[in-house]
Amino acid sequence: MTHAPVMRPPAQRELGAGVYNEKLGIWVFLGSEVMFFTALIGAYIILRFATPGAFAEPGKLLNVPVTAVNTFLLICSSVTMVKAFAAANMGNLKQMKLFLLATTVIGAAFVGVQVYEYTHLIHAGFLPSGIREGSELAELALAGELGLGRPDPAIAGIYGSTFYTMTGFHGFHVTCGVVCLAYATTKAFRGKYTQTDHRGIEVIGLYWHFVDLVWIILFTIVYLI
Amino acid sequence: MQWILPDGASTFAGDIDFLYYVILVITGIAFLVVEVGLVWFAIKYRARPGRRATYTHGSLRAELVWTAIPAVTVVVLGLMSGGVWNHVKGRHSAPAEALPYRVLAKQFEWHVTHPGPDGQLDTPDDFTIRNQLHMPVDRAVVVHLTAEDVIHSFFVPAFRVKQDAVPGMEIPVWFEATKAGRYELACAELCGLGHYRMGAEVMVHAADEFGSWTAAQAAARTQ
Amino acid sequence: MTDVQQPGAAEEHHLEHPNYWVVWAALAALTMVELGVAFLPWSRRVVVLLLIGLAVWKALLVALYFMHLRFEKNRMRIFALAPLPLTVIIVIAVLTEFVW
Amino acid sequence: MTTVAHPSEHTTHAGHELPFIRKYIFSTDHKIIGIQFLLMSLVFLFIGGLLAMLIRWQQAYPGSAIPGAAVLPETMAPGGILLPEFYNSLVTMHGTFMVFFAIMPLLVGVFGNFLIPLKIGAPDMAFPRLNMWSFWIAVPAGILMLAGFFVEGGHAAAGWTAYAPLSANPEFSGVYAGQKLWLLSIAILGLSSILGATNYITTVVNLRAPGMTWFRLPLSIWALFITAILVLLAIPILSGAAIMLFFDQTIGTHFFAPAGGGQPLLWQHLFWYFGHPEVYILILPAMGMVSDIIANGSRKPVFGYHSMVYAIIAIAFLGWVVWGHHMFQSGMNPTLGLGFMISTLLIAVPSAIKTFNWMGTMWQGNIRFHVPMLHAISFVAMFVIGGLSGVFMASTPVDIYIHDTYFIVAHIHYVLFGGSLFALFAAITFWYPKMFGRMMNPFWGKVHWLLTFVFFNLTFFPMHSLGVYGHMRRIYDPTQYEFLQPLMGLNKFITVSALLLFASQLIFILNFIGSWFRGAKAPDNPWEDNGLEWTVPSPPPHGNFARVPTVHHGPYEFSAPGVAEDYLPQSSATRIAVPPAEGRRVEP
Ligand code: HEA
Ligand code: HEA
Ligand code: CUA
Ligand SMILES: [Cu+2]
Repeated sequence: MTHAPVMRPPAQRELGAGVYNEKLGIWVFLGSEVMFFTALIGAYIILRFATPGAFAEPGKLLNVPVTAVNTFLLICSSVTMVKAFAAANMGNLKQMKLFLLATTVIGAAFVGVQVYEYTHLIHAGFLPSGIREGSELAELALAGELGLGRPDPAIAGIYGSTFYTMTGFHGFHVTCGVVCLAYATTKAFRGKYTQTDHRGIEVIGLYWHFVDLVWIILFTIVYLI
Repeated sequence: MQWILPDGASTFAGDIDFLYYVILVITGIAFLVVEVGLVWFAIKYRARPGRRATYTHGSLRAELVWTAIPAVTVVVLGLMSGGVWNHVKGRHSAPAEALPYRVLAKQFEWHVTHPGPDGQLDTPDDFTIRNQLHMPVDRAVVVHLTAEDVIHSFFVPAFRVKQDAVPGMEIPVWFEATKAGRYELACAELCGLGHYRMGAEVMVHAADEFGSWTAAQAAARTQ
Repeated sequence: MTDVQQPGAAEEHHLEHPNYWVVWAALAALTMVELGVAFLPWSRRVVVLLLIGLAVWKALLVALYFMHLRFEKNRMRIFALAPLPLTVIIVIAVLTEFVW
Repeated sequence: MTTVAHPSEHTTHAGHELPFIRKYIFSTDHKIIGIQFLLMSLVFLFIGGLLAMLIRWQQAYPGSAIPGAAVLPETMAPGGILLPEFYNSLVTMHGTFMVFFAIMPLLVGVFGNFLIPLKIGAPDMAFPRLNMWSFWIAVPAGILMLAGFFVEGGHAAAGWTAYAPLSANPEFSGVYAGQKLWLLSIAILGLSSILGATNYITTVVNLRAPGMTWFRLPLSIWALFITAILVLLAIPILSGAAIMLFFDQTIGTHFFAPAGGGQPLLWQHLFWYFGHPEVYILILPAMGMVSDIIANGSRKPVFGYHSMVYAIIAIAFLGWVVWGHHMFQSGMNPTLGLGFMISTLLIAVPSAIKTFNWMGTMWQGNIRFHVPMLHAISFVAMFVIGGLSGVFMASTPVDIYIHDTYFIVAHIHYVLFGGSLFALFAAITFWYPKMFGRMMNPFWGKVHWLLTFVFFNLTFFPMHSLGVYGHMRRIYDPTQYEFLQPLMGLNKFITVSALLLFASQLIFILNFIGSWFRGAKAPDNPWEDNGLEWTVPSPPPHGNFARVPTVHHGPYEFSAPGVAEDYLPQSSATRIAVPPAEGRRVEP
């Protein structure tokens, strides 16, 4: 330590929010995330009302079973995340590490399944710009199999646009989360978290649960409705 | 400096201009109060040696006054404006007997489909003219506005009419000219590099003259 | 070490933890229910309303238990809920263009 | 301690000589970051001003060669004559630079950073490293935005509002990479702003010094805090919309293109849902800082401190439900327009409270006309003009006529230049001594103020007249229309005034740079102000306060009875003899 001015609080500093900075910070940041997804999901809701018939009936185009499994994966990763935090809280650092690792792996699996889903859809002819002409899906669409209100597959452009943008940005968030989790996991294995200080885990956890929450909404409005 | 609006030539121009002048007076008063007050205070309360400012944190009564007066003013203003707005732009404000036109805006010209002698659109006697809109005086017309590529805006200053033309939408806009003559139609929404020259003209004819003009046009086009 | 008090986890580690596995099971079960409901041959409107209700229920579970909103102080709950009215305002307002 | 957020960590390291690059380039010190934002945004302010001069020349002398512009490439101005497509880029980029890269970073980036920790008695931001990132994310955004001028097809040319489909489809605009760079840059800048806002909010909530209760916060901090909330919640909407538009351009989505089922009006709704809160982001910090400076100049407590706070909150809150007033003529549901008209008009009420309370602060004061005060009074005078012209546009029927005319341009500049920029001149001159440890030259400061005030009004007041005649905005050549011909004299007058206005700014630039090296050494408290920042040396050391200050007073206890001086620092333990006679009391 040096001769530099050192903070010497004459009195206990009051923390306005009653929580430590990082936790308050992540909650504040999540506020901005809510608004970001509002732009994307709001646009989808509005476009869906504005262009009836441009969206396929549930299960006709998108693969609901696979996505349901994926939803389940995300729910699992959420519970392992919160268990990691609880373990840290109780001082069970070994359990904490394992749960963190599990969360990272399951999170990565979610991204993997989504990549698989995307490749399949794109292969079948479902693109961000709509249904590719002459593709397998285009024929189904023209035959009225997809439940598109209008036979012209070009109109499904708005369907592809919203689908890929919303789920894509969600996937991007999950990916960011996985990267952060991997970082936290290595930190945990290097013994950087203790029972008294494991702020990083709580902060990443809040972000992770938020991403899960967004998916719960996306799953319903994109795949089931 | 010019605060007087140029002459209007449509039935509702007067209503809009009246509102404008009402606001001009209201804001003019507010403007004077604030600016005169600022200058006056600046001079009167300039720092002088030995003086000390009055120590006060405010006056609830004074604040209530200057909250209430603007509040009442704007509510009244809102009500007055609402009536005119509904009359001019309300969803179903176009008079039923208005003469229909279709205007297609595209980079960078106006295609005006006139209803022809029968006064109806989508009949064989319709005809389309580029950058000219011919209409009768003292008769309401309703223009169904669309755009082909980007957003344009249908602006006839003398009629106090402005309405964006949006691709994918058809927007009705009505007006009734009160004086025959030639008026300028301008594009008021940035629509690309030719936006500045996307002008056209509106010719308002006397009723009988308009009838013969329409008949002649229709005849010329059917041959 | 001289330092500004940073209440970290220290104040929180005696926090009661709910049984997270129960929440997890509920979430999984609700997802199953959603899958069932989505393909019921009922009126679309009813199905959609049910689905939205279920999604909100699940979202609430995550927010209340996993994100600990149930156990936070009120001011933190306000922080968390503050943006929600804004999300509704824009969607409702723009929808009037098409529904009205 | 382990985390970045830990304040004392910095303080303790301060004595060690940090390498130059850590101290001045990749600094985590909020004061340095503030100064970095200051330099960056002043450069953009200058560029924005330069573009405005080209715009003005074209408006007065359409189609004639601009002296010196022959250096511009053929694709912009062959022989010094602007091309129409380049004119559209100029207008777009003038608005973009001014709004996103000059005024917003100046208010939020500079003064948010510089003032918040100092004024609340904190050693630094809650997350200093995040703060550094927020600056270094803004820099590439600025570079991308500048790069747009040099790509094929020219820079974005759809207005700063980037209305789709013009902005969505290169076939319609002839702009290829430019628009994409614009969108990318805006999205990146958005990330920077969001990180900054997260930091500010956390800092204000959690790091206030003991005794600094909410109602002892200076109004500048209140305003910056509320602004941070607006930034936090509004910017992501723009980012989302910009990303969708970017996808429309690149991967063929159809959000805003009607041909594929998209909705052009959706862009406008999203843009203005961000855009109107944005204009309050551009005015609230200005209002806050002006409140501080007017109280200081008048040597009086701010009149009605509490209602000033509530007015800030009310403006911010109402700002979320008025966005449709930009879309009255867009084809939006007219009934919705009525609602937007009422909410818009209501904003006049909290604005009136603020205006009259500023006047109330001056009333019975003992006014010192230092340079910041002159600018602050001009702010009130000019903002009111801009606000009152807003009332014309808020009235939907009148807006039919004046929408997209120079009346709007006059409004923009009265609120943004007359408002925000005058407040910034006030704030920069007021806090310059604290930032750089030197005083700016007061004589040249006054000359600059006078010339700016005069030429500003000569430039922008006549624009109301243009609007009243129906002169459209964003048109390359007004002589195309007969009804605009008689206005060319006025246009020329405006241009001459604008050139002189620009020239007057050179005085400020010289004063700013000159004082940095040659200015008189600044004392700790040159303006005899109460804020905590004036209790520490100019410039303050890393870590700001030698000991955490304890706050005993509200921020505006000027001329309090029983106090010898006519000011009373917030951390002073001196008691005020008699509580104020009238009205509510600020916690003494
Ligand atoms: C700092 C920025 C700022 C601020 C503070 C404001 C403040 C206001 N603005 Fe402005 N506005 C812009 C920046 C700003 N605006 C910009 C950049 C645009 C153009 C965007 C574009 O298209 O490019 C715009 C456009 C714009 C429009 C759209 C016009 C159009 O395109 O047709 C409208 C319409 O209602 C409007 C209204 C208002 C109102 C009512 C206020 C109010 O907040 C003003 C309130 C203040 C007062 C009223 C004065 C003080 C009060 C009194 C002295 C009391 C007495 C008053 C009464 C009794 C009325 N603004
Ligand atoms: C804060 C915002 C701001 C500022 C300060 C200005 C400043 C100016 N503006 Fe700007 N303007 C806008 C925001 C602003 N503008 C916006 C948002 C639009 C709409 C764009 C659109 O339609 O899309 C617009 C549009 C606009 C138009 C309409 C163009 C059209 O529609 O065709 C015109 C025309 O005259 C114009 C002129 C000017 C002039 C002459 C200045 C002069 O005041 C400029 C004077 C010069 C300076 C202010 C620079 C001084 C530099 C410094 C002080 C730097 C100091 C540096 C150091 C110390 C290192 N502007
Ligand atoms: Cu068409 Cu501007
Ligand atoms: Cu606005």
